[in-house]
Amino acid sequence: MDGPVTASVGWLVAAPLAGSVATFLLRGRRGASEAVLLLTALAAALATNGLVARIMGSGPYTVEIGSWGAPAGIEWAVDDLSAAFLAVALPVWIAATIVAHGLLHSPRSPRDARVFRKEPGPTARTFWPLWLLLWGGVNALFLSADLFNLYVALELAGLAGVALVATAGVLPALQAALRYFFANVAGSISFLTGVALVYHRYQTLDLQLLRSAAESDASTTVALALLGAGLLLKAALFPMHAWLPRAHAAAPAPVSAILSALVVKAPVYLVLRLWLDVFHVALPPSVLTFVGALGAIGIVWGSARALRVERLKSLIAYSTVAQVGLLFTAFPIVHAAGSRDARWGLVFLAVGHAVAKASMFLAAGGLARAHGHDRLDQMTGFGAREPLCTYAFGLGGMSLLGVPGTIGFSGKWLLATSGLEVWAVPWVVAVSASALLTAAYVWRVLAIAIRSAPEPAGTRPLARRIAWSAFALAVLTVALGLGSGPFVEPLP
Amino acid sequence: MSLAAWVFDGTLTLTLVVLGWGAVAARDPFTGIVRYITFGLMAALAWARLGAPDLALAEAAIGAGLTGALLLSTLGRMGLRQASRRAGEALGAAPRAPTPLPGMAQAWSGLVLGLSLAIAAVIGGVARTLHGRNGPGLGPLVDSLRETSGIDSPVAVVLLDLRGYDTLLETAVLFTAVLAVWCLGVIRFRRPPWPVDPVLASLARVVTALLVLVAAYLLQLGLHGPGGGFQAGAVLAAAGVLWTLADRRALRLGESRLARIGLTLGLGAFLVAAVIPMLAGRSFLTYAAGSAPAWAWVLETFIAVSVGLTLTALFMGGLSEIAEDEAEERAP
Amino acid sequence: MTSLVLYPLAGVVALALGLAGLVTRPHLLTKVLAFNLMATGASLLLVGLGHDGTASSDPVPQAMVLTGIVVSVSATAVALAIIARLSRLDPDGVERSD
Amino acid sequence: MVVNVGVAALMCLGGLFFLAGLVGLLRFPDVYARIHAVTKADTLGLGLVATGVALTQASPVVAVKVLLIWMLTALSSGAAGHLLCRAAYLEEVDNGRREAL
Amino acid sequence: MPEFAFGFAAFVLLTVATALVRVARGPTRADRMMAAQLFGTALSSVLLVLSWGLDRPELVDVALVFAALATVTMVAFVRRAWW
Repeated sequence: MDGPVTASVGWLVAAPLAGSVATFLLRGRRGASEAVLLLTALAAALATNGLVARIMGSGPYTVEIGSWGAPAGIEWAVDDLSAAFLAVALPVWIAATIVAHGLLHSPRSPRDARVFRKEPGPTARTFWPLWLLLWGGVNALFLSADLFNLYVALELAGLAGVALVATAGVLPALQAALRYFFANVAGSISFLTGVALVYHRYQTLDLQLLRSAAESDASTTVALALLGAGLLLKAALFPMHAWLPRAHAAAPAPVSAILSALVVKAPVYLVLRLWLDVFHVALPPSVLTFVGALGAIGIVWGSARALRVERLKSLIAYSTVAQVGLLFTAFPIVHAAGSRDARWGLVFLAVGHAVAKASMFLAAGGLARAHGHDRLDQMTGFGAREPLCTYAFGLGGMSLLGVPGTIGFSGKWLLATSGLEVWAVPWVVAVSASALLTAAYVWRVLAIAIRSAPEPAGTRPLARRIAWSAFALAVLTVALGLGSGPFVEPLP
Repeated sequence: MSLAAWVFDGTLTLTLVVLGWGAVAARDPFTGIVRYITFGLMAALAWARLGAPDLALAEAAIGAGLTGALLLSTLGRMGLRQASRRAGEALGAAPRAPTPLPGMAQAWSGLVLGLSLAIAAVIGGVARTLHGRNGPGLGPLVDSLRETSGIDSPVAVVLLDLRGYDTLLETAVLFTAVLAVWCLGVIRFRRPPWPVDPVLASLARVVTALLVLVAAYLLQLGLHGPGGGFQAGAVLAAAGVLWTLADRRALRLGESRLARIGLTLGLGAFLVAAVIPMLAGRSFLTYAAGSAPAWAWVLETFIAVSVGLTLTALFMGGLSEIAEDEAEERAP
Repeated sequence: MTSLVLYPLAGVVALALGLAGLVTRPHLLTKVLAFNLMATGASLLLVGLGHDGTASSDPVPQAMVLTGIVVSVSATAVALAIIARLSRLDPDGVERSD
Repeated sequence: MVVNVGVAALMCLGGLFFLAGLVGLLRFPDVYARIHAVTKADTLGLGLVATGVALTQASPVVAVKVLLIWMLTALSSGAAGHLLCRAAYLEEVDNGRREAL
Repeated sequence: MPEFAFGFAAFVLLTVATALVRVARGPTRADRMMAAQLFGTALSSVLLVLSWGLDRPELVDVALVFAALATVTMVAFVRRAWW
């Protein structure tokens, strides 16, 4: 039943975790980390490739871990939704890994955070193992079809994320890491409480069994609220967002990229999975209206803050708050339309944000490395000095605001058309209007970039692979946008 | 039976809740920690009462014992300021600077508490309807699969075979914690100015030896009844902590290659167990027929070693190298 | 109804008290205690709900809570390490709520 | 039956020692006296209970284990009393009524 | 037998829970710690009695861990946190 291709999904979890152990044990050997990272990426790429091919060929499938099968055992379930997220996660991981490597090993400036300063220091020792643990944890989140297993994976990804934020070692990073920690752990425990209620209500934790057993009653509603509240906290939906901008701004740039692109996306994916898929019948629609409204406020709040902050990375982090709001604003549309198009619209928005935001953060990391800081008022004219990073940031921004040809456009178009079909006008307006706010803060950065100014003292050239990785991801938003053409084609 | 049980359970749960709130509401963190330790002991008693001796063992060793030691040693790491605060408190001075608007702070606390209790009332209402209504859960299914698997203890068969993947990720979480603590660097203790007391030294020697024995005992229980790798590892860690506290030759866990291998033993063994079947074209973490007890034995042992080392490492704190940065960082 | 119903209910109360403490208490160590209280509360709910004194107790919640206890101590250790480092960099920040 | 009554009596006696520990802990005037009271009370209280339980055990292994628990507690309680008194002394606690640091 | 065990356990619990007033009152840290020590020992004896009364021999192991870990907490306090 389980062919080698099917079973190979396991490498998505096993390879990063094994890589983590290997980098930990082999530290200090020349080239060992590089070899391990390469092998991990290769294994993940092969597994992702096999998974996508299988989904395209024969549709959704499950893998029974330990061959027990639900309800006694745990299963991995792959369908088009999880495959989309996993397929996009892979290039993001690879690009971020290249940038992290570049920052760890290129000439360093004295003003960088400690993480990238000392060559053999403790951070270099712990960085790659933590990085790979986060990779494995995030993959486990997208694969798992078991509620309690999701809790463990959430804890793994959360703790590794906190640790990676703290690697910067300076005071703001530690404060941010601690806030992130408390938000994360409160979310996890809320989720766990929901798991407890679901288990005792349905006697199973398997999502596929729950889908067929789900009923609308008081205990299910309370359980869904608890599961959802935990996930929304982890996804930083307004007003539970306060932890995110600091953590994402204080972390080393490649870590910020992964946190914003993937670690925040996993809870969004899980809310989509649990509320609109597994427990679809049990969810009161008013909950989605409420969440959508919070999302709309989040768009305004996050964008407004992004327009005022002084640092580039803070700006991008507040943009994540706004974009997460946008994703939740789309939830009522998906629910009301109930169509495949609307669902794909949301998925396109989410994966588009993942790629675009990763490219923007990586570009920002490159710029911060080149300038020795990321204060916007002292970066005037960086477009001429670092054109590739600037293009990456700009293209990523275009995708966020939904310029035609990018994946962001495909998402918004699908949502708007299917929303209009069911007269979800306010939500469609909110989704469309978010583009204006996004344009404002993206333009704010680009205006600084293109203004001509003398080169500030202390600027240094950047390792090429850093800029190129960011740029490659930005190009990917366009490639995905063109690739998603067939979905957008059937115009109403 | 019924009345005595009600009195006992009522006393236990009430004490548990009061201690928990006392731990959180304490003004002085030391008082809070002591109350938390007693809360952990009560929780262990609650697990014993609920027919979960595995959890009682783990909670006693980890929840009360090691977490308590961790909290106390963090307090010790926090430096002079806290100590002087304490002195101030003993002399009757206000322990905390008054907030600008004390009324506001209290109103806010009250509001949050009220909201939390309202949420609790909702969950409690649901819990009340769910309690005992839905039968034995997955228990009978697990019982029937125990023979297929070959592992005797119901908890062990869930932990190592049926839901072994959870446990794999759990060992990864432990590994993450060590890395996180290490990357934060050494934070020195304010050591007492006098050497180790001879009574303490001999007590530590005896109890360390005893703890290792207890760990071995719990480990061998694990496949057939309550006990097992995690509990044994926790007790082993207690031995490591005691060893460290008695100022024996410091265990340099970060420097020793052997210790590093030991730290990853649990996760590594799980990964090997998971990957071998994949290479053979079977599903992740599928033990070959009949080999589950052998794997379980190996995994339990390796988990015990790596949990013991991990929790000891968490107690000891960061690697040494960052220490010299400290002065530099303190400068603005 | 047996007296065992008190345990999940106590778990829920502990969960709420922990949440309130996590939000309102200023001292960082107290916040760590609060989240541990929450975790124990959730665990009591998970195991306590399945145990009504008649059936033999269900091993699945027990295994899950065992995992939860180990995860909690890992998280606690990380938080405490960050707090200890913070207390060196910013001695006042440990007691300040923000 | 006789054994059970005897065991119950031993346990009740042990319980009384815990009560005595409580009184000592709450009513004694200074920290040294309180430590003194508690270490005696808990050693004896647990000792009596453990003896009672050990007497009822069919298997000698469990009985030995129970007595081991008692010995361990006696050891650690005694040492704890010493260590805490020493701590209090080095802290210059003057009979616990006034703390000078 | 279970009635006696439960009754006894409730009595001991109430007794030592009252003793925890010392944790709040102090005044020294040694006082607070001592109250916790008494509490731990009392819970060990509660476990022993329950193991006898409910016929659950595995609870003896739990009591053993209680006794062993009490030492660790105490030593951690003496060496790290009381001054």
